[in-house]
Amino acid sequence: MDPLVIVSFLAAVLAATWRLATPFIYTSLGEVFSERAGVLNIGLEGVMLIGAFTAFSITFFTGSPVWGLAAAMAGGLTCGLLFAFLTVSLKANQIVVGAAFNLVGLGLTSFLYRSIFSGRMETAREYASFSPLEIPLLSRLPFFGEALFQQNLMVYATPFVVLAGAFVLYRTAFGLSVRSTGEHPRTVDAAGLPVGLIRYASVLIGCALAAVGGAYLTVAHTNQFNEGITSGRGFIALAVVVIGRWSPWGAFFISLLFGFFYALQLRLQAVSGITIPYQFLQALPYLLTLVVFVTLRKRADAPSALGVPYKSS
Amino acid sequence: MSETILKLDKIVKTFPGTVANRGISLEIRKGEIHCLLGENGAGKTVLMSIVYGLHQADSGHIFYQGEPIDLRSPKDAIKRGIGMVHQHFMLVPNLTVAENIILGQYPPWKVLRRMDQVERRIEKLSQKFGLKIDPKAPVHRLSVGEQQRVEILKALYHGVDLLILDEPTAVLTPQESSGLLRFLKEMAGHGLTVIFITHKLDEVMQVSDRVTVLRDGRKVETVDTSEANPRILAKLMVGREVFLEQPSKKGTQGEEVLSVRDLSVDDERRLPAVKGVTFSVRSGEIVGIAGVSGNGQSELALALAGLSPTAEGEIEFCGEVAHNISPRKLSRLGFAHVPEDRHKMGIVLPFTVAENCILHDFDNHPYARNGFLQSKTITAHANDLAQRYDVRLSGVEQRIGELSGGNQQKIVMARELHRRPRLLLVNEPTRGIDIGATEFVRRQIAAQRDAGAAVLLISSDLEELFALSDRLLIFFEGRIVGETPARKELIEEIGLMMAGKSMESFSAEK
Amino acid sequence: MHKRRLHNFFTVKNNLWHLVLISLGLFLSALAGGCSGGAEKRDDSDVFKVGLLSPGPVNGQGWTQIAYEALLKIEKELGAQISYVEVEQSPALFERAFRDYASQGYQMVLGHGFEFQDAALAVAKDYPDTWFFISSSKIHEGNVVGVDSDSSQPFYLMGIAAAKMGRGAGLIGGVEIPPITNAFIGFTNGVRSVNPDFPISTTYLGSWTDAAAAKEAALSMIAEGADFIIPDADAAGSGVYQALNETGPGYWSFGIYNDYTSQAPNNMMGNYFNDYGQGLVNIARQVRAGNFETQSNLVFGVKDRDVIWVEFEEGRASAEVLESVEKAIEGIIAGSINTLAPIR
Amino acid sequence: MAPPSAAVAVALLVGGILLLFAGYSPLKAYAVMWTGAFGSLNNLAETLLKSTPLILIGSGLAVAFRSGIWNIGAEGQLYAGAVAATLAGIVFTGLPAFLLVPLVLMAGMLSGAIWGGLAGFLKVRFGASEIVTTIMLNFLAIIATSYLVTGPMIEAVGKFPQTAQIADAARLPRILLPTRLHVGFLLSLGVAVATYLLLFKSSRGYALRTVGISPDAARYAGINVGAGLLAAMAISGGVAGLAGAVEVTGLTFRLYQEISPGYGFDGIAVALLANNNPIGVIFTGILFGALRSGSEVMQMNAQVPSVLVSVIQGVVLLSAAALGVFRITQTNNQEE
Repeated sequence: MDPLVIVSFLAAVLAATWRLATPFIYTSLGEVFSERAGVLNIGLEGVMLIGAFTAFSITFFTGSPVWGLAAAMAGGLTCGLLFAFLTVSLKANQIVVGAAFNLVGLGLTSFLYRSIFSGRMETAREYASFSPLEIPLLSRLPFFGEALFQQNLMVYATPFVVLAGAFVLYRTAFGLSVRSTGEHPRTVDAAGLPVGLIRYASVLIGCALAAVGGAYLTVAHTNQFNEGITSGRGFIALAVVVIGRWSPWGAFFISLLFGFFYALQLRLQAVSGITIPYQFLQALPYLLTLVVFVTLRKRADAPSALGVPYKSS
Repeated sequence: MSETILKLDKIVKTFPGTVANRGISLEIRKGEIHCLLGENGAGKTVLMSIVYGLHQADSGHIFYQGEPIDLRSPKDAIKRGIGMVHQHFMLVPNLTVAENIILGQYPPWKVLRRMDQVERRIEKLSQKFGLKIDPKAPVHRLSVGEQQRVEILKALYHGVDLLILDEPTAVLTPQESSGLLRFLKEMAGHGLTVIFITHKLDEVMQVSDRVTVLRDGRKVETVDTSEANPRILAKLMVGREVFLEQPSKKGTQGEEVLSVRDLSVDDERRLPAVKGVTFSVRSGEIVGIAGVSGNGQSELALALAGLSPTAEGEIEFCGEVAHNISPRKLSRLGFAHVPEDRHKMGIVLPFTVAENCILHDFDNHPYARNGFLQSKTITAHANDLAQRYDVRLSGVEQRIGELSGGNQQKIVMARELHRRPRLLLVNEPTRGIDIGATEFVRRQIAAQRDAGAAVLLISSDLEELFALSDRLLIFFEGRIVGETPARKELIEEIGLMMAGKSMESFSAEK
Repeated sequence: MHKRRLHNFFTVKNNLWHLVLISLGLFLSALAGGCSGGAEKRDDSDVFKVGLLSPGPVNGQGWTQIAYEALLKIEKELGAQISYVEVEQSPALFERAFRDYASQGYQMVLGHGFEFQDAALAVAKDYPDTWFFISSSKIHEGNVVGVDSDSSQPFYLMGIAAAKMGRGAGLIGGVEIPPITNAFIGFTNGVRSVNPDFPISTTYLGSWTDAAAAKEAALSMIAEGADFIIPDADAAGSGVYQALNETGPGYWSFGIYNDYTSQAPNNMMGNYFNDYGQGLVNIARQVRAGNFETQSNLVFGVKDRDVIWVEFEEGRASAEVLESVEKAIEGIIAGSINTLAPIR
Repeated sequence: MAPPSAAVAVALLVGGILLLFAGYSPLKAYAVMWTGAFGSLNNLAETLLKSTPLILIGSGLAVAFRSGIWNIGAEGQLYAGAVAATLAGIVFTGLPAFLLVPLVLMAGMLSGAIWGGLAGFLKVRFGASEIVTTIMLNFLAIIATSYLVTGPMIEAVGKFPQTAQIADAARLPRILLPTRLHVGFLLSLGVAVATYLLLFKSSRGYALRTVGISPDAARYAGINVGAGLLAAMAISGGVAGLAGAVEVTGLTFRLYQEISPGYGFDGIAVALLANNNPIGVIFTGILFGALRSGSEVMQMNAQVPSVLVSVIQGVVLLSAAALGVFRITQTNNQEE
């Protein structure tokens, strides 16, 4: 291939990478908090859907994607409250509750979408969203111009949100207590800190960010909702957390990697002359996850108390 | 004397199924070292956890420096200058010393901007009190003794007036222990009040100003240490005269049953834990392994039991090569093992007593036929064991988790001993059980020896080792640093060896 | 308390009894309602009833929606009693739904997709009085009749427009199945009839819902130089229109099955309408009258001008383009153009 | 206390509120749902047909969950089983039914066991979290199936993404004509009983349960923990694969891209709700089968969107969790 073609090919892939990575970034960053505090939420897909639907409907009725985003966060917080109540206060099994969240998330959003929007199909398609903000001059840079300086606000925000997340986790007293809670909750208890409350807070952060990740799909990346729009991204985010070693920046870069695969997959198909079945490209992120497990050959250093309810003695 | 710093008034605390504290009243004076003495299960730790805010009393009042206080969490206690060093350390292994020390110190929104300042302050503190520690080291890299230093530093960093220590010497050598006791005395001299939970009479005599004896959730008495002696205290603690002199030690020793040559074993982190030990055990003798816990005894036990691979060396059991063979095969050769932590390994808590009785034999005739469990046979077997070993239970279909620690241990002993083993490995057999069960368990161990079994006894309780063993091997950092007859008069030498002085250097010093 | 919760399979027996009790309770409580509910439905045997098996949400946009709209149209124009059921994408469940409708006396049941074919065949023998229509199928066996919209024809027309006006085309499909691949073959043939070297690239999303992926696929095609991007991916297809809307004028698409102009008002060259409903109304009218018969499967194409047509937006295509399109329509109807000719 | 029944009641209540909100009459909707699930012989048969894969998968998952391994991958294992069964059913057309049917079912079972065992292997050998790997293997199985039916295994005549039909001799006999109920349902009951006996009455099951509660105690008892985990994954995967084979041989007779509407995920709920007891799974499987089956009829006759059933199933799980049904399964570690 012509080198110029390859360069433009890569530039376009890079631009798509960041956009496609964004929902993973938000969702997995939140899950890092949740798991660092010892709570595994496999219901991310359901929470993302609820975020996506809430953002969509509120934006539709208010005309403001900012309100939509705020509402999605509120929806995420509500999910988090319920999740934490069940798994932290009632010490219910986290896998069960997560699985239930996925069922309810899909069922509830689909049911409500039909109940509320069934008569408004046509109009439902038009509403404002976060549109790309071009940064003057920089966006004209060759190669990286589009990738870095021609995105929407929610995409631009990701490194800053991750930075903030890493700061909170590693540089604040709260973060210290979160990291301790997932590892050795009894110590946290003995230090006079409320284990339950810390887990509540972490789960709330996790669900709020998952909802933001879902909202991104309906008010930033596209401006529409459809049933099951998250298309399995919540599950990918779970894998991202593991491969990213439970760290915010790890989650960020692994999200970008998965975003890259996703973009490459869509892109390679369009290039004539490449006849790999598209299913193979689709399978790449999942295969990669398995390969990572095999090649690291080391027990993933998951928080030791992950998934174990804490019972003060 | 001086003023009262802490006053407890009729503290009652119940847990589902048990009453831990039945109305305990107590006064602690400022600047004293006050021992809380009692058997396991007497309610010492629970009472102090209430003072530290970990538990809340069902009824009763706490007065601190004259004021009634309401402690809802350790935070309240820490704020008032009450600190506690727990028996099981409360440290987060993947955090650094400094991070562990400031955990819970600041409101959640506080930005931990200058960790180096915190670290410097810790360094200063550690120099001032002679508790050497690197504040930047992650806790999981520290030895047990160092971890305890971190715990004490944590309390000092918080600026405590009242320090509670829960059995702090359990993990220390006698020399380290006396160092700690000296340190506490010095601190008390500076005005620190210390509450010292223990069941070791020597320590009480050595360190305390006054001692309160608890039994069965009640206060028996508070006495000035100067007016007490160990015999009186033991009587108060147990409620009757105790004759700690144990069954006779006359075994007829026979052939070599276990022989270990140049054995090395790695721990879970793949670091060498046992480094080339050689010893043997004959039938009809009890060999005790002494040492501060964490010096390779656990890894040795696991390797002997076929539960972890050996790195180098040989184990021979009844003339057969026995390293890296399965627990199953060992068991068939006549090996029985009472593991260190029965909750982790010895029993399956949610299973019934009957199910626990067949842990090794679940697929052996007659408990299983054609792959199916024979519930009648199993029940009958369990009933038989429970009766013979005096286990208190409502029925063998009761879940074992509902039994007391002593009765759980009796089930483990019963299961291991009824097979008439040729070699019995017992690891911390009486840890955490009441004195009645302790006596029973010790008698059973001695009876095995008398019946001709070879017994290897690992214990961090020197009293127990003296009472049962014929000879002692002393472990330090994965090596056998000495072998002595199990005579109490040698405690000083043994102590020094437990601290790493080998026999040669020891005799050289002398 | 906690200890009592320890697991033990003996306690499970209690739970089993509860389950038995629930079942009994449900049974009793529903008996009354169930019976009366059933009774309402019996004496309406002369009502004309039409049922639909939809492979996805009826508001799914695109493919699933056209069947639902068809059903509504039949209700409105013929006064039929209608019903639909969204069977999950599991062929194992289809047969039951067909049987339920047929046994309730539905005269006409539409299975909206080729995947319903086996199930309909299995049921049809038992219900000779019911017509089973299968969308995008070529079957004709007794009372099971395939009904197909030949989307390759309108896509052929779009291909002509793209090749005459643009620099390159991109096609974004949901999943690689015959209705989609056929449409894309038609498009390619249309393009080739104008300019054999005109670049076309194709991407399948592997999803009918992932609008974000569709959008990215469209954006990358634009980056590659395509200026006509056409989706055939149901709900996910909206992502394509959005990509065009954001990219700005000069990039074109067509609405698929419906009017999608509002989603990218400046980028719609036109809309491909598929009034499948009208086609079905035509059939249903005959079924109701009892005189429906056919010698083969049914295929709607541009010959059925009230069913399938492409409408260009005012002033966006030149007269020359429109003329070529009209000519192509004539050719297709006359049979001189085979829109499904194999691509070399 | 009756947590499971209370959980169902709460779920129906929540569903009812949603129905009211959307302008339906809950009582009428539920009545229709009931009739749809049990109202006639055919409806009953359809309910049992839907319960069949759920009972199978649930029984297998009960074994896995009791053994302490979180197999979230039954969906993928079902696909793996369906693919292998279809292949066997297409290739070995010459065999008589009494040979072919067992062969096809075994093929499905083996394939599911391998797919599940793969996650078990990754767990035992590399310490890979089975929760993550089984989720990944789900996606891989579904994508691979999509590739197979659009590519190498596509039917010869048509161009539809489906395989050819399996041989007549490979099809499961029906047991309740004129309904479609086939012998697979009886098979599922048999598997439930067999897994119950395995778990609670056999020495192997004793070993597995010990592994599930306390791996250390299991090692101490001379049980090979890794082999136990691998076996548990292979058994649950094999049974899920069998479910896939039963779907193909009993109902669809060929492979499609989407052979399961999420039975593998419902199976998790079915197993957990039955407290991982395979006998209980028979009842919870029928409950969930009835919910699905009834909701379809509810949509047909009352035009209530059938997605409601997901909400009801989810809320059943949530309220069962809240009521403490699942705390019964505990491990040694959680005891202090």
